[in-house]
Amino acid sequence: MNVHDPGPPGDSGLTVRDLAVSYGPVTALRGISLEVPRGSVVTVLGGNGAGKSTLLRAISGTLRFHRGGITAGEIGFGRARLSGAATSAVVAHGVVQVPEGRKIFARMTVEENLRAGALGARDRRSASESRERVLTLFPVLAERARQRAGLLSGGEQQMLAIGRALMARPKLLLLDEPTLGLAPMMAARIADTVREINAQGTTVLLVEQNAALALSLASHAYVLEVGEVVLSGPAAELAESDEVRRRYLGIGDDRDEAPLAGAAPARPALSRWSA
Amino acid sequence: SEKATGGGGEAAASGDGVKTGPGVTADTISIGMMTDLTGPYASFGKSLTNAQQLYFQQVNAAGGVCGRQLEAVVRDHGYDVQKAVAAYTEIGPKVVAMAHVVGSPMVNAVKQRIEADKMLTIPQAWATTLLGSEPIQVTATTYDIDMINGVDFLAKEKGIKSGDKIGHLYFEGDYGESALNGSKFAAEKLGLELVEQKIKATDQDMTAQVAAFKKAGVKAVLVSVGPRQTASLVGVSLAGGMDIPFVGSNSAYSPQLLPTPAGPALLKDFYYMTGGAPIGSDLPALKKLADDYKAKYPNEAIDSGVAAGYTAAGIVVDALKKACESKDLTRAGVVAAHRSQSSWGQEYGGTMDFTVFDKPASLRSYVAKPDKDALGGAVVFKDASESDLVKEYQVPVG
Amino acid sequence: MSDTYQPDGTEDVPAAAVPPAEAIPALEVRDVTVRFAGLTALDSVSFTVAPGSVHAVIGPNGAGKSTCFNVLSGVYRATSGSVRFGTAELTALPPHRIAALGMARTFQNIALSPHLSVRDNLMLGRHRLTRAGFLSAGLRLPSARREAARHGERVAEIAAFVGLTGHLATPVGLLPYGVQKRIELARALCMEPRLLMLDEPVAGMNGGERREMAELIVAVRESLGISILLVEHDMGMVMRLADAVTVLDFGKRIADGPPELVQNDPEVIRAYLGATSETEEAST
Amino acid sequence: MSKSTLLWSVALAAAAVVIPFYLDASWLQDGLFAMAAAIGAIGLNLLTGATGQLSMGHAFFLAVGAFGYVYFASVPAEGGHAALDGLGLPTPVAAVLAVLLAGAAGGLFSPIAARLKGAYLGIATLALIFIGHFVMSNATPVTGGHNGRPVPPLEVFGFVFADTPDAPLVIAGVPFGALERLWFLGVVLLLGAGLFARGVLRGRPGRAMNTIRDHEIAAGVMGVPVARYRAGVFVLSSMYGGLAGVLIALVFQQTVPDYFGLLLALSYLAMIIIGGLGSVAGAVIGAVFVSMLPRLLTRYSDALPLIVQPGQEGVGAAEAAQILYGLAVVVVVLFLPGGLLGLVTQLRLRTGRRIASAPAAKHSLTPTPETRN
Amino acid sequence: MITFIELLVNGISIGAVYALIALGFVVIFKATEVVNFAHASLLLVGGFIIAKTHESVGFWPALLLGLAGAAVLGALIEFLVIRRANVVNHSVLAIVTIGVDIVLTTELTRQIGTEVLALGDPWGSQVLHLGAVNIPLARIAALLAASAVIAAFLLAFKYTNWGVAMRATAEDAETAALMGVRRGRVSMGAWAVAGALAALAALFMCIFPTPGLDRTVTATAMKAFPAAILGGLDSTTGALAGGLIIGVTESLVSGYQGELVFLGRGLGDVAPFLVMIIVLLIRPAGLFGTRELARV
Ligand SMILES: Nc1ncnc2c1ncn2[C@@H]1O[C@H](COP(=O)(O)OP(=O)(O)OP(=O)(O)O)[C@@H](O)[C@H]1O
Ligand SMILES: Nc1ncnc2c1ncn2[C@@H]1O[C@H](COP(=O)(O)OP(=O)(O)OP(=O)(O)O)[C@@H](O)[C@H]1O
Ligand SMILES: [Mg+2]
Ligand SMILES: [Mg+2]
Repeated sequence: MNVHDPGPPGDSGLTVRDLAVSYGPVTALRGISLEVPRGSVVTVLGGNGAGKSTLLRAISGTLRFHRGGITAGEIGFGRARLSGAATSAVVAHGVVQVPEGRKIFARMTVEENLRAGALGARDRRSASESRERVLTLFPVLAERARQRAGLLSGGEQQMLAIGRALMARPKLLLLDEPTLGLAPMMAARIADTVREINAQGTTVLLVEQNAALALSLASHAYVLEVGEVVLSGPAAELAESDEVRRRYLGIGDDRDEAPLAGAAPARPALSRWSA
Repeated sequence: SEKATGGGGEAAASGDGVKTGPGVTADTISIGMMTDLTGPYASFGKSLTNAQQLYFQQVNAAGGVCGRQLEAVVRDHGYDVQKAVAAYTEIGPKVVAMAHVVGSPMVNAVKQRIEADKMLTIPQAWATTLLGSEPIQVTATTYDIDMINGVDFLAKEKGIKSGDKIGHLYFEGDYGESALNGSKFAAEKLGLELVEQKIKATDQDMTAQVAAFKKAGVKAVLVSVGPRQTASLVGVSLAGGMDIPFVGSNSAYSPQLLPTPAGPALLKDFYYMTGGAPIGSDLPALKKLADDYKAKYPNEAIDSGVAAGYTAAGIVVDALKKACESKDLTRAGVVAAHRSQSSWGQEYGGTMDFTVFDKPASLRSYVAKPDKDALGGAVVFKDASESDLVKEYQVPVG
Repeated sequence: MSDTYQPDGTEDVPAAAVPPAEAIPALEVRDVTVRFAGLTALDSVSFTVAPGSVHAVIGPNGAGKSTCFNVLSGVYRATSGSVRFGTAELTALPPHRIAALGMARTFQNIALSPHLSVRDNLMLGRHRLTRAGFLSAGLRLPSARREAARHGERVAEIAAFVGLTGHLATPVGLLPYGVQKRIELARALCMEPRLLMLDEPVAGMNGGERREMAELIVAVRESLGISILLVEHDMGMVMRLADAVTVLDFGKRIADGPPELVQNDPEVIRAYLGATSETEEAST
Repeated sequence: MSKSTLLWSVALAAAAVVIPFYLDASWLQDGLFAMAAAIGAIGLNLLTGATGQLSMGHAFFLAVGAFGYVYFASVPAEGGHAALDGLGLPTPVAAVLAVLLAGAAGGLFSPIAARLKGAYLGIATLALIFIGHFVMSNATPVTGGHNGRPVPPLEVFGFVFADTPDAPLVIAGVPFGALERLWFLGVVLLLGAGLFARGVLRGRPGRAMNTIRDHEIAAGVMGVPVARYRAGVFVLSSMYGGLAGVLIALVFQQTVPDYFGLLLALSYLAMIIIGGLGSVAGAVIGAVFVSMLPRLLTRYSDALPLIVQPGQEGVGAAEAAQILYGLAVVVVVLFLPGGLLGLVTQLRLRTGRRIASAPAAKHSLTPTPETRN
Repeated sequence: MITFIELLVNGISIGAVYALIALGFVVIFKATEVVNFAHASLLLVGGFIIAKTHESVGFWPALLLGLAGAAVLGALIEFLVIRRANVVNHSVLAIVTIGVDIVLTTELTRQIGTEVLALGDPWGSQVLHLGAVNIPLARIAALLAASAVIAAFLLAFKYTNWGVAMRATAEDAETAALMGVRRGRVSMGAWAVAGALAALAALFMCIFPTPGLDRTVTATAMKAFPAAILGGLDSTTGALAGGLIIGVTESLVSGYQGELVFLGRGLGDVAPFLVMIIVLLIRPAGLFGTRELARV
């Protein structure tokens, strides 16, 4: 498998070319190129700190909130240039992100959170329609409509975050770990949702720790490591690679067969504390 | 270091045989002013400073005092006690006297040091708490004297009689409380009932106070607050149909109020008591001052600070001149010279006795009345006089 | 995959690693109900955590798992019911008194002090075991210094155990999420707990990282023999680690028992696991 | 690191000792005000910076300390309007009692402090200023009313911290008056207060306080009795305020209720923010900056262009000082997120060895942690 | 009884002015979570512009100019200062506004100098006599204006997305940006609106029964703090309720000062704060404020 080389920038989807990002002195991404063709689901895998969220921030233009910035490269979506654009402009182009860690507006009610999601919608008329859709997808949000969002359970907050993004009817949906903290059934529901909205024409860029789920959804996958793309290719192919199986799926390693306990000889045993 | 060699703290005799101390060199005499140029009394402070600088300039033009030129050292304290203390520490060692200090809290904060330094100081405040200190000279009357004379004026000319109620609106603090002392005394003597209302400098709207006075059914109101509050009080009273006379302390009025909507109400039945003649009076000295002031500061308004500052500068300079005669320009010498004068200031419309310092220098108050066309916005309504009541009054000291 | 957490014969039998039972009391949750305005988050829930066991609480999102933890740690007050840890009744106690009994927990959403170094965050875990007050700390009395040194050593030991040695001086806020999750665990361990409550310890981790965390939890139980109460959506991990599982749904207990039984309970499959194929896919 | 710290401390100590021999009284007085402010600011930083409880009423506790000392130390006297009460205690005892009294006042308020948060707590503490002012102006026998009352000089084992014209103290040719003597007292108090606060912050209580600020619930769950700690810190911080008040009273030689107003309270907040939240050094730097800047500007106004002499049209020195002070506050907060202390640390890092962990210092005060909530 | 009614009415009408100021605090707090200490200087600017222009252009155009001028100043403060302050801690921002206030107030008071400026309002010192109760016309105007403005805000917050955008930005600027909210616009808008509110409040503060605009006006802004807090810093209704409570308390306490003398003189000034503390003890987020709730 070779490093994916995106073709000439088309006006069909998201193109990232030679992107470099740094947070002050810390360089988080170097020379990243990737492409999300219109109508596809593409996933980005990578360990903690690989730069996945940074990539999404660069696309959405929220790096400045973290004292970071793009130092080189271009991001384009269709005919629009996203690099350098303000976040609101990016949203206006139909690129909407579900940020990492939910980031729901804790002090506002569930209902108001959904309203906030519709603020960037290009089409106000469809707001109630979107609302219907979101509430069918996550009925619990309808039950809790008047509750302060910060009081929702972890998983409920995650649903709210996704629902809120859907309110804007995005062309390109950026999902940063959408299944974090979700129960298996709910994770599966999210997967179905992604498939469904993708089928309805929304392009999806998915960052996920649950590599199995991500690879099952995506047509194409990129693997990031320490700020660089180390692997890319069709999702099915990557799912078969040893490297991915071992590192991101947690399987396929001989260590897996060894009993869990005592399997880490490097770990010193912890003595009991006696006061 | 300069400090180790003792920067001119001790008294010494200079070439001309005059004993000198801090603030006096062979050719200059430095005089301090601790004023308010940025705080609530900024306009007053500015007039004071201007007038005193004018006076010094005139003296210098005439050859100075004791062969020395006068030099003003001005510090703004913005009506902040800490800044005043700091300012005193800074300029205190460099001057021979303080031609004016705005604010009785400020004077009080450095009172002990003024006494230790024997620094002749003219406060621009007339609270009785400032009496009783040898180097501190309160000019003319104190607020309580004014109020007693004011009540007397009400009784004599405005038909207030025994059994009536009169109100007194006053600021918390020295000013208001000194004045209240006087009104209480006078009310008791005349068998009046006093209705007190205490407010703060930050209060702006006197509607509630007027309601309270109205409820009590007062026949007149004494006013020892700031000009804004006076305007509100008088305006609201009149608008509410409470058409009664008002008598204020000298700090309660400012000509700046006349163009405001409260102007007509002030012109109607408001008077204020003052120990020093208002600058709009006919005294030649004050007329000349007004002309000189206008010539030097053409853009500045003329208010009560001009006459007050000029007079105070005169007191200091005369003390210096007297001290020079006895060849002792040390601070103690200046204070002693000052305290030797028993009748000062006829040309400014009142005589002050400086030989005692536990009593006001004068017991006579003018009754002034706002006037749109007069210089300084007020004319003399009734010449300075000392009421019989005042004679029985024992001024509280310190 | 019932007993895979057992070391296979190379070690002592686990029973020997478990301390004398009287030191670690059982945790008994009896008929605990928690109501918020218009919502019953826990509805008469009961279960018992046997001394020295790993007990998992699972259930769909919003089932009341974290609420249950919050009641156990004193953050929420139960509307009714009782929680006993040994002889102590917990429902009326404030959090710090519960902590003093040796109950430690981690948080679903990381709750560390981002400005403080890892070491200071861990030292906070020693709060209940140390005594220095304003006076002795301010005056740097010898007793305070001795105490700090002694507990500092133990913190270093725990940090080494959890694999944080290199990070001790770094402010927590600058470390990646996975490391922060481990700091949470280490901080709880620093309380020398008798019962350790872990709320979704591997959320947001990838396969490799999950396995490491699982190993860590097993090692804790091996080394210290304490009871562990675990909330987790990763069923693979729950099945491997837990001795017993309680399943909540809409605040009600719908199943309770050994993992293999619970896993096949139709009610649990309906409410939580869904079709087996999907479970497999989502949580391998 | 420790070597440079040592050098710094020696240099500072030397400076502290020689200063009274060279600078004149007004500089010493400014310096003493700055020291008192620093003590108060350290206390406020414990509360607001380290524990996250916003207080806009710190000046109230200064007032309690100042008036407490005067009341405890004065002998009853007949004044003009009203008799002044006093206990006539030995002055060191009075000083200690005054500090304790301020602590007790803080203890009385701490039930409110424990219930409120953020801006609400801030404005509630603001009420202390107004209520305090009301009480001080009305309790004339204790406070002397509006004019305040004179402060008896401190006397420790027969050594008086006052001007003694009858028995002047001259050291190395320099007459040692009240300010010179108080200078050394101030240095000792500030040093003690600073070291104590540093011990608290770096020790067990400091960690608990920081965690209460960052995550109150977590703190409780980790075994910290949150309410008790909050109250404790409030009391401690009030005692710092009280100590600062005593020192200010001794320097003033007269305490006046008006001084302990809103402006003073807000300037303490400005000090800790300008200096750097949460640390002792930050509080000290901020206190020196805020209390010295206006004085310096007024004093050297002649040297500044665009400023006119008193009594002329235009921007006067005091106004310019005010404006520059306001601008300084804005600029520091905008451009130095870590406060002046952050700047100092950065400069130290830049001039010293370029350590790889440089960003740590940058982030130390305003981190944007990747917390997932 | 007459006195009581008169005091009550007076309190309500002063309360309306406080409510307008408090509403300014609320708007800014909602949009940026900043307690705005620079509000006093906005008041001063608004009043100053009206005072300086009414003679040449007439009162109503002058009022418009004042509203616009204060709005522009508010927007400028947001643009030049608040937006650029990259801080997490909102009390730090409050300090920045103190700095801004010092700069502006110093310069403005210098401009105003020693004068007391009239605002040229059409109500003058007219008084409405309702039986034995007298109410200045200006105060009735204040009450009407405050009610209208506050009602408008209630509706705006409820039925437009403005309020949602504002609160979202205040809570988490980054995420709000991800919703397509133009952060600059929202908070700048809020500051501009607050400026206009301040100018309106300044008008009613500086006309009859008070003599006019001068440098001491800023002190009155302080009294709106307890009003805003007592009502709840993020509540429009709260601003109205808080303003009225403070106004009535102050009026009654000063009016009955004679009867309350045993409590000490000058109670009128502290009473608002006492009331505020009592309310906060019972409701730590004010009467209508959103309670801070946290869960783990
Ligand atoms: N605000 C910041 N300041 C400095 N460095 C940062 C900042 N945010 C992220 N980084 C660094 O950038 C790198 C990439 O971080 P990023 O958050 O993009 O990783 P990630 O792949 O999303 O990880 P995770 O799986 O934990 O979410 C990391 O080394 C991280 O430490
Ligand atoms: N303080 C509170 N006020 C109101 N409702 C609450 C509060 N805390 C929790 N809830 C509600 O109680 C229910 C249970 O929440 P809990 O956090 O216990 O769920 P959970 O089982 O941990 O879910 P998840 O797996 O998603 O974390 C949720 O519906 C939540 O909205
Ligand atoms: Mg990430
Ligand atoms: Mg949970």
